[in-house]
Amino acid sequence: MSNVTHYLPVLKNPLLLRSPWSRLQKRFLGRPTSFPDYFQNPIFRKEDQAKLIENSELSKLAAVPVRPPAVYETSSVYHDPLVNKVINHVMEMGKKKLARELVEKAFENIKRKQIERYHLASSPEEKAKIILDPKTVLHRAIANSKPLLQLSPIKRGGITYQVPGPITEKRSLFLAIKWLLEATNEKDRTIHFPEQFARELLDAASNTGKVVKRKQDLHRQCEANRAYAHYRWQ
Amino acid sequence: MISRSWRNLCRRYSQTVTFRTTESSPSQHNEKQIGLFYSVNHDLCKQLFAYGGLPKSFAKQTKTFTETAIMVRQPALDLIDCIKASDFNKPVIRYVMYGEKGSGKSLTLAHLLHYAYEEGYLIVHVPWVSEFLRRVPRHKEMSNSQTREGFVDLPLDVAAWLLHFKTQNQVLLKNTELKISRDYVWSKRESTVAGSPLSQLVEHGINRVKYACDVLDALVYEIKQLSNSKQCKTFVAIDGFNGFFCPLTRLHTPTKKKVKPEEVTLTGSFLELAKNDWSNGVVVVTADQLALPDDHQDSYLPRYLLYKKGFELLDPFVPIEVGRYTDKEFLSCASYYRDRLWLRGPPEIETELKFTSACNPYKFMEQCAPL
Amino acid sequence: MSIFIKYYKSGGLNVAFSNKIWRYNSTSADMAINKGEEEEEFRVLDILKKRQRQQRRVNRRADVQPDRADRMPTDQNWGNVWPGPKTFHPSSVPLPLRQGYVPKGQAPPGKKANAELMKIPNFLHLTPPVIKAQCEAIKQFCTEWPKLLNSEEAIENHYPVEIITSDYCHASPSIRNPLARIVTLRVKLSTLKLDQHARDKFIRLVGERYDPETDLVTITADRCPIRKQNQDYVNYLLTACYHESWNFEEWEREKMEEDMEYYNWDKNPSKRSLVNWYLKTQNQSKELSDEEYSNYDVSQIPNGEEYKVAVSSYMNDGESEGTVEKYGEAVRKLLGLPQKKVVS
Amino acid sequence: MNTSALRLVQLQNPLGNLLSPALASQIHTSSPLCRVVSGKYRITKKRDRPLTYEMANPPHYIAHRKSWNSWNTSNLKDGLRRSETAVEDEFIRRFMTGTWHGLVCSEVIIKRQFNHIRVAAIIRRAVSPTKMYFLLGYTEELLANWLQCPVTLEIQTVDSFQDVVFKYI
Repeated sequence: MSNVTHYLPVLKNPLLLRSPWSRLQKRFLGRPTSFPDYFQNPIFRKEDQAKLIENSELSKLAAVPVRPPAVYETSSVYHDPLVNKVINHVMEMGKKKLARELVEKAFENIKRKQIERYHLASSPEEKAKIILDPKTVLHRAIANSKPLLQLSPIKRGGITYQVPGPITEKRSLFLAIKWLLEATNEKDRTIHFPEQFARELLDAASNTGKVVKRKQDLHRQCEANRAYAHYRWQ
Repeated sequence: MISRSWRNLCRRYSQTVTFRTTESSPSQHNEKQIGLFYSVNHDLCKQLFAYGGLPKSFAKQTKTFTETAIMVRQPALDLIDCIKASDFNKPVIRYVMYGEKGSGKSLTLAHLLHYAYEEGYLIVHVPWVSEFLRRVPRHKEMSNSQTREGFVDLPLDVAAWLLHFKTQNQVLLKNTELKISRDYVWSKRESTVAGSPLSQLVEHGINRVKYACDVLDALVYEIKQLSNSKQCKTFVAIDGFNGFFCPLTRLHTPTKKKVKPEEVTLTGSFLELAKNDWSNGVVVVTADQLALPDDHQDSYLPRYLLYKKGFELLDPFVPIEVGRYTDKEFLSCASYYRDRLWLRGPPEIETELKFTSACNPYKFMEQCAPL
Repeated sequence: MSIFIKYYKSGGLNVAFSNKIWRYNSTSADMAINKGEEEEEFRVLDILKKRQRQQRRVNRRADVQPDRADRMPTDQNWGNVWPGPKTFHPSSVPLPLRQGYVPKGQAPPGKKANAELMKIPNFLHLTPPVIKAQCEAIKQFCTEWPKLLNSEEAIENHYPVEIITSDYCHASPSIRNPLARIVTLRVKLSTLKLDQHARDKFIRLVGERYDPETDLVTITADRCPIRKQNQDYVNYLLTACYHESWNFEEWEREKMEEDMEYYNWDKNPSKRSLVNWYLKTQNQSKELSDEEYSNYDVSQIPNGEEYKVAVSSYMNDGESEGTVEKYGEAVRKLLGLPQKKVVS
Repeated sequence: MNTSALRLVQLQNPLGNLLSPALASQIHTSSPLCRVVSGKYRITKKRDRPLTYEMANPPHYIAHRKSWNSWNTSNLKDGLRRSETAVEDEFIRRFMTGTWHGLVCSEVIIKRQFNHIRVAAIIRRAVSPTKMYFLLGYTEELLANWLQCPVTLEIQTVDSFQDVVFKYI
């Protein structure tokens, strides 16, 4: 029951409007849904709805047909689009419940570790430095492991060059999460996923660890291959 | 920065509600302290619950929270009132605690154990019956009983339990007034003479694991005798008592025959304690859905969980329901969690958690974990 | 046939040929030939031998009667015209009926030569005046409805046994539908006026035919070929069960506690433990036999009666939060403990 | 041809159910359904094919634009004597068309109530009334004898086939 209750329909806000929502929130559907194209995505966050009411755009959208929100799109207080994204990345074979449990376990581990560290810290300054919120840890970890450049293979004169180039925001987010999960899965069989994931997140949040090193390696190689950069347009 | 200001916010928020009481002696608790947390002394905790007694998830929390704090709740106070009002010359009164999964039966029992310790009871505490009967590690020590035909001994488990008994009652057992009334001959060389202290009997059980189960039988008999003769008063607490009445245990004899609970010697000994043919004592047991196989967990009410056998054994007993949190308790618990940094975020989160956890203490704790 | 006649008329040359064929032809053609021979007319040479289109003789019968429907008087007795069930016939029904699906704007086919009207079952023989007349005719065989049986309750009171049979819409060479032989008997158990033992035995005898929720006993029989036989059999079964349930057999004394259909506190270990407890509080210790236990007077134990009621309701009404609470209250009173405080 | 092929196969392999799947799938022992063409008529070039109302409405219009030709309780759920009724009806139809040779202008309608069989049809007045009366009695008598239940013939007469024609296609 405890797992289902997060997404109780009562929490879903019935006020469904068109969403000017961030990239994370958008639903990319691989196949056509049962709703026609002109159906808008729902606006389910109270903040957004309040903003709409403030800008008095509500009446404009009142007559527009809207899709129903998905189960994970709730107006719950602890809703976080990035966490949802990570859960979806962790998920295998559509076992979302399991994926969510794993990520939540990882959060719990982070929290326990940080609280322990907090109690060990002697001075108030040190205590203030410790991030206790696991979601903040996750946000920082992902921000720290996002690459700024990427290498793309381009064939010129029969030789494939690794050419550095800019990276889109979406791809860098994808790579960050992917690397975090890959780093987590390089573990002994005896260590459980949540434990290792917590460790990796904490490492990345403090700008150390495997993932950050991988990012820096990429940056370094981009720097080294700077000479090939013109192949991108020639 | 954000987290710091949040924390300050949380601090400020938590200060508005009192959630702690400085009264750390359970015998002094009264209605005013309902819903408040009191912390148990660390050493005492170690003495009482070193070998079990606190649920695992709660023990983990105590480590994270760096303290053992138990909420004063209505059922425990009710039980303490009843104990205070009861006549100790009459046969012992049996109390059965029941409630949904995760509603805090074991913690209420822990609270009562603390009370019993303070009041100087001799504590006979079984942390979790299914630990004996239903939890089967790879090498479970089992042997056929030497003294009783067709019965099964669990010598290691019983020895571990005797150690638990010894640590819980280490103060009382030093008292040499507690003497045994009968001669016990274990083998040609070993025997315990009448008049030797009770602690010697327990020691014997721990050192000579082979005789642990027989020692347990003897111990139960002696405790009854001592209580009847007013030498000590006894507090029997058995968690997951209905585990003794399930149709089958998970144990197998070497011939692959499934063992029934009544074929295990320690069952007989503990059931003997739950009878009301002795006086000057208190028996508190819990009926828990988790102690039974999955197919018999439809209701949390005592008659269903105890089966007919258990009901007839305990009848007349006093049923005591351990329910979900009331509003006040929930609020105080949430403030406590905020104080212990276990819960953070805007205050609306509590209304949501209250709804999603349905005020179930265990679920509330679980749902706070990833926040 | 007519072709050959035509040839002759136009040509008349090939008489021999014609004669040959006449043998197969009717006498009327023969007459025409004779006639032609008498009045010889001017013969036109028809080179192309253009065929003369001649109307084929329509075999219209002169004796077809005019439609009967047109000649019916308006004040006739319809019941006599159409006395029983019959397939629709347009000449008997003086109504401008039409039946059939046609594209928009057209009129549906009329009643004559309309197979659709013949297919559908009609109720022309059951017009209201006819029904009324028939009811009048049957009335002499009916008796009056008893005045006292004016309500469902009264009927149930005087005729508790209900016999249920079914008739079926049926068509086959045999007029008996095999399902129509099944007879069901229903009776409320409370109307049989059984005592406790007989009631218990009756329920055990009828087994699952008794529904405790509605208190109905339902006996169904289909083993005989005729309904009447089945009905007799059902009545026999009810009678036999009724009388058998009043008999007390010797082996019924062996009934165990587990066989009881309700919780009898006096015979249960609960009472024994209560009595034991009471004796112990009085510092008496004596062994009682089973008889003494069950006959022990509970009223001398303070609050014992209340405890008895609580336990019985706990067991008989099923376990619920309410019954557990009541039980708890009773036990606390019995043991002299303070009642549970209501949490504010 | 179907049956002979089947017999051939059965001779080779006395157990019918042991046919090889490829062979078994090619042998029909029942008549084909022909859902697309059965009960439907093609339009002629000259638009002169006469259709009665019954023929003008294809089978899927039964119970919508036209009703059934056999009325009995065997077709209902849990009806008795399904196959017998169907075979008897077919027999009655064939007997009627054969006995009233070239005279039956519509389908033969068979209605059964209890053990009573009503046979209705539209008949051309091409024979003398005397013959018709004879045929009527003859049909009723023989059918009643064979089917062992009262049979009533309820006929309507028309002048010619033209009277029952609904349209030309």
